[in-house]
Amino acid sequence: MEEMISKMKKIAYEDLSTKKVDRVIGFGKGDFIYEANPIFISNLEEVDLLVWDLFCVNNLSKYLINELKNYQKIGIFLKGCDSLGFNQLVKDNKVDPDNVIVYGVPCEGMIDPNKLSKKNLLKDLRYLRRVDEKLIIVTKQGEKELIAKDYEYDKCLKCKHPNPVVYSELLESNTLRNSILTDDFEEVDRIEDMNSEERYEYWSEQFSKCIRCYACRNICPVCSCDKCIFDNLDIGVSGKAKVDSEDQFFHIVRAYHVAGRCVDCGECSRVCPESIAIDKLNRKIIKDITEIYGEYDAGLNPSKSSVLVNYKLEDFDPFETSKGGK
Amino acid sequence: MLLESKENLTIDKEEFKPLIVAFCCNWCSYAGADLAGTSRLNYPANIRIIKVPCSCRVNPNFVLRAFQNGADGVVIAGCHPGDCHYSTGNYFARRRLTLFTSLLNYIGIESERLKVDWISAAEANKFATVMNDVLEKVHKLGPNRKLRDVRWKR
Amino acid sequence: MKKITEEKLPELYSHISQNHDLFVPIDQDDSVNFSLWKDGANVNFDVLKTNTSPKKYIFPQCETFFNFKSEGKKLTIERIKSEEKPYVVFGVRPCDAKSFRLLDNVFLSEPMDRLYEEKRNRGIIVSMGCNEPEDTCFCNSFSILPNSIQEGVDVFTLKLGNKIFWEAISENGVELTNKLSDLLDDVTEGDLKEIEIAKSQVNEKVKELPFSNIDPNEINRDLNELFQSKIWDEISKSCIGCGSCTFVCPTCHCYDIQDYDGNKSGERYRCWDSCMYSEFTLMAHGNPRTTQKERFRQRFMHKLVYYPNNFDEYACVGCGRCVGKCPVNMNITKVIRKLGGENQ
Amino acid sequence: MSCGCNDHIDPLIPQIAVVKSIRSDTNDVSTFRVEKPEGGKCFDFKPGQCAMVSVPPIGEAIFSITSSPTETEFMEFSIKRCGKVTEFLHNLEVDTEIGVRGPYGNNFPVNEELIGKDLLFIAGGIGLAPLRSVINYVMDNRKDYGKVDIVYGARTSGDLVHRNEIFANWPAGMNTNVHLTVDREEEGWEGNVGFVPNYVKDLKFDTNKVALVCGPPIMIKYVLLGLEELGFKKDQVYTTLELKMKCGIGKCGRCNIGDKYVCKDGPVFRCDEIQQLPDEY
Repeated sequence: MEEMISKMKKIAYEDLSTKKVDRVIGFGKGDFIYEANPIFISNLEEVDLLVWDLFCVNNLSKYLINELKNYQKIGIFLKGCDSLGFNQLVKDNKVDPDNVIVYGVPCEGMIDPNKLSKKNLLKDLRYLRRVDEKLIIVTKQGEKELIAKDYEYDKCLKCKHPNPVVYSELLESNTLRNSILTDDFEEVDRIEDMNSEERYEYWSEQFSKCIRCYACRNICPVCSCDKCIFDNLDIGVSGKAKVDSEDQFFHIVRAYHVAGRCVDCGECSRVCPESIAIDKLNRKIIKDITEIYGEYDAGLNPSKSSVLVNYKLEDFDPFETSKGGK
Repeated sequence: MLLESKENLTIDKEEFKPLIVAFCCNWCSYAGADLAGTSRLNYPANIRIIKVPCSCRVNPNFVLRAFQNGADGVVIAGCHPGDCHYSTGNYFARRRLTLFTSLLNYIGIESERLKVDWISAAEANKFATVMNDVLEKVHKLGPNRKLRDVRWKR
Repeated sequence: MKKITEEKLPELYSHISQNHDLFVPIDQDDSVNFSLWKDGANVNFDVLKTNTSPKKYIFPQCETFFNFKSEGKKLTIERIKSEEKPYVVFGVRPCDAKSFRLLDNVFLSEPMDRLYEEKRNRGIIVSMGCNEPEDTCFCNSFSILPNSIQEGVDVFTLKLGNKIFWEAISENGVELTNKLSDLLDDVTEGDLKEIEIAKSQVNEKVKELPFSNIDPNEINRDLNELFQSKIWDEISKSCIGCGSCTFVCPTCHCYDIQDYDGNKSGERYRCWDSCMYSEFTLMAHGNPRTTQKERFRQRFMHKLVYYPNNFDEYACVGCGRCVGKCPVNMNITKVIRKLGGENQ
Repeated sequence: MSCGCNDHIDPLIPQIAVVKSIRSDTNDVSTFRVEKPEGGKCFDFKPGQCAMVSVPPIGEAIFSITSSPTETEFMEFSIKRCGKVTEFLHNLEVDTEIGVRGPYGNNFPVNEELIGKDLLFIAGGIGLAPLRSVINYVMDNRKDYGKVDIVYGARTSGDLVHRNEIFANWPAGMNTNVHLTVDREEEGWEGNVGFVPNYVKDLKFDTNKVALVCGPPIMIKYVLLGLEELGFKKDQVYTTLELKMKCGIGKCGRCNIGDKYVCKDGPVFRCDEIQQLPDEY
């Protein structure tokens, strides 16, 4: 970690002072040990604020859209999952990759403070370090060794790309974590196994928790429309009423709108204040695409068009019925 | 809370007249409906046809809004793949609707309620068959309560 | 003062819910939220911060206030009859109880908001003191002690071990207490001592909290100077413009009024709105707050300057919900510090 | 009243009113005359106050009442077509029922500071709407006030509203001058050509009077500068502002400029008050 931080500071300092970039987006330390925030650096003095630890969970790539309006060249620290989002932004023409220098940071999985909190480990947390599969924490009560996997974000447990898929410079060459090669979509299967009443019941309950804060939309690197239909009162789809049908409408439309573009970074579920299983919607679509149209690769290759803006003549046709006579 | 209150559910099955919204492509299915009409084929009267320029014009919002505002079933009908007036529209629609029908099914909407089919301008019989078939299935399922906006008065 | 043991609480709940809707913090799907109590509900008083604040009972996220029908040129408006059944919110922490008072300032000042008033008068607030403040708590910065009896609460309770102490404060509180007298026991000398100790202990704990040095009174409240301050550019950068902070906040009171066209008739409802949203101030001719910086500034200026100018109190109670919920960890504590509101 | 309740204590519930006539002033401005269904004015108000007009299911919008309080039988709104609600209003038929609630906000101090003073009204485009209420009030109580000057401009002569009054009624009033201007030369226009702020400066008013200004934000800004140049002090100038409003009673939280709510503490502000407020309108 310390080594990584000094590498980060070094590269940011170098590139800012040589004017290779005029802005660096990275992580800074928050008020708590378990908190890291996005920071925006233009001055060399601020480079020292950069940190890298087990809580740098935010995907910074979406900030590029706004920051590039004010800065020419931006250096940005991206993890594996973030780099997928970056590629998707490039593919959606929201970010010009020529104006961005990506510092790739391999990631070994981020720790979820809520999971620590559930085990009462958050309070008085003084120090925390990861050694391979172990998590060593020091609290008032003393040192403790935990299994890191038990405290990682759910999204990290399913991580397929711990290493950045695109970068200008890679800050650490060796892979720190084994990626999961086959996705079993176990949580999607579990819902598919229910009957339609149960499924509807399950989702209605999930959706009815929604407070319509739009955090899932705003954090999402592929929800990048200039004006979202839910912010556009004129076209009459943005019902603000807290009724089930409007909640359902929002979530179905949101999920479908990112279909084929969702990079499965899991940020939507992480930021949801009501812990709605948003990613289970996205992952259903990903599962379908994988099964029907082949391997899902959103965010892997910015030059390849996504599933829904493409077609093949021989695509699977679930609708074809026998032709009626004339 | 989640579903419409019980009283609304106990509509007599006999009385139940399903409302089907059909999005029909201007270049084929809509003409097919026309032909079905002029050929005096029987297809149910409680189908509301909405003409769209192409099956790929059907935004998922349309389908959701139809269900919210009283539809018991939705049909999307377009040209046979390969026959699109705009060459490729229905190829895109095919992919989109494949995922969308599957997504709605995942949310818990019975797959019989959302029917996608390809009906050419000459296939008046098919048009009538599909509509009758959807109506029958929806009738069997009963009134749709899912996704329905409780504030909407049908 | 009375007391009841934890084991007897379900009996108390069912007793209260005979005549009232009873709302308590209920643990469901791993998150604790105020919800309607039903037999067998998993009541949780250990988590201090419910996901959203209990303000939803006096100021619901969405409420329809009239139905309308227009036929030809005729328009009829039918006001929605209010519910009659009184309700009890059990377990309102002192910070949240204070927030009710802050909302009162807005809604009950002339011209009075009748929708709010009606709900406010129908409810009985049973407050509960805190013994173990969390790291994200900073109620003390707004002079709210974790076990203080806030103005406007009807009953104050304190949970120590498996005992819940029960003290009626208002007339309504006394009435409720009398109805429950079979279930409540008298307190002993020892109990009172225990409460005293607990209170002084928690007051010490509060001083040790990470945010204990935050003091909004240190902010120089010159409106225009703060408004033009350069720091807004800097601290609003990371804000993604969602409404999480606003919607979990117990003191945010902005709302929108919209019509729903329900075919044969329609309804007008009001619903929570957030000043963080881009279309919040959008008019046909333009928008006075075009960037997130302006919207971000509005939210915090409102809490720390505008509201205090109008009502002599800060529009924040230090509950810390926004601290936990912000997707990018930008919250009011950081803003207060940046504005100079910190004790050394 | 026909809304099903006997009193209108709930400030968010509109009362039913009838659009009695719609007069088209220009191609995008119409004046709507509104009465109670059984006849008579919906409520009393003071010059400069606003009312919320509801057209379910489209929504609500706030408009300044353009008729004078001295008018006992009806209220009038001059409304420019620019958004959803206004579009709907413009397409209404006469005798349609709408909802009205109010009055909201403060008013021009016609019975306080303005009494006995010379008055200078400066309006641009649809900005005449709120001032017309004051002007007509002054006309109806003519002896209480001194000399009246009205400067009014619009983009073209076709965009001038309330033509009857600006061309006939007001110029005929005692000790009253109406100065009209249009932005660009046009055939058949014999009055002044030029922007309102410049015209105000050209007219070289003496400063022994109170100015009341309303118009598009950019015009207000330059008029205030122009008045300052002529020697007006900030406390001699009043203007009326508008922002997005939903509740009209200072609670919904969107029309604030600093700690002031336009719907409650405004819409009429004296210029020295505005100067205290942050620049966010």
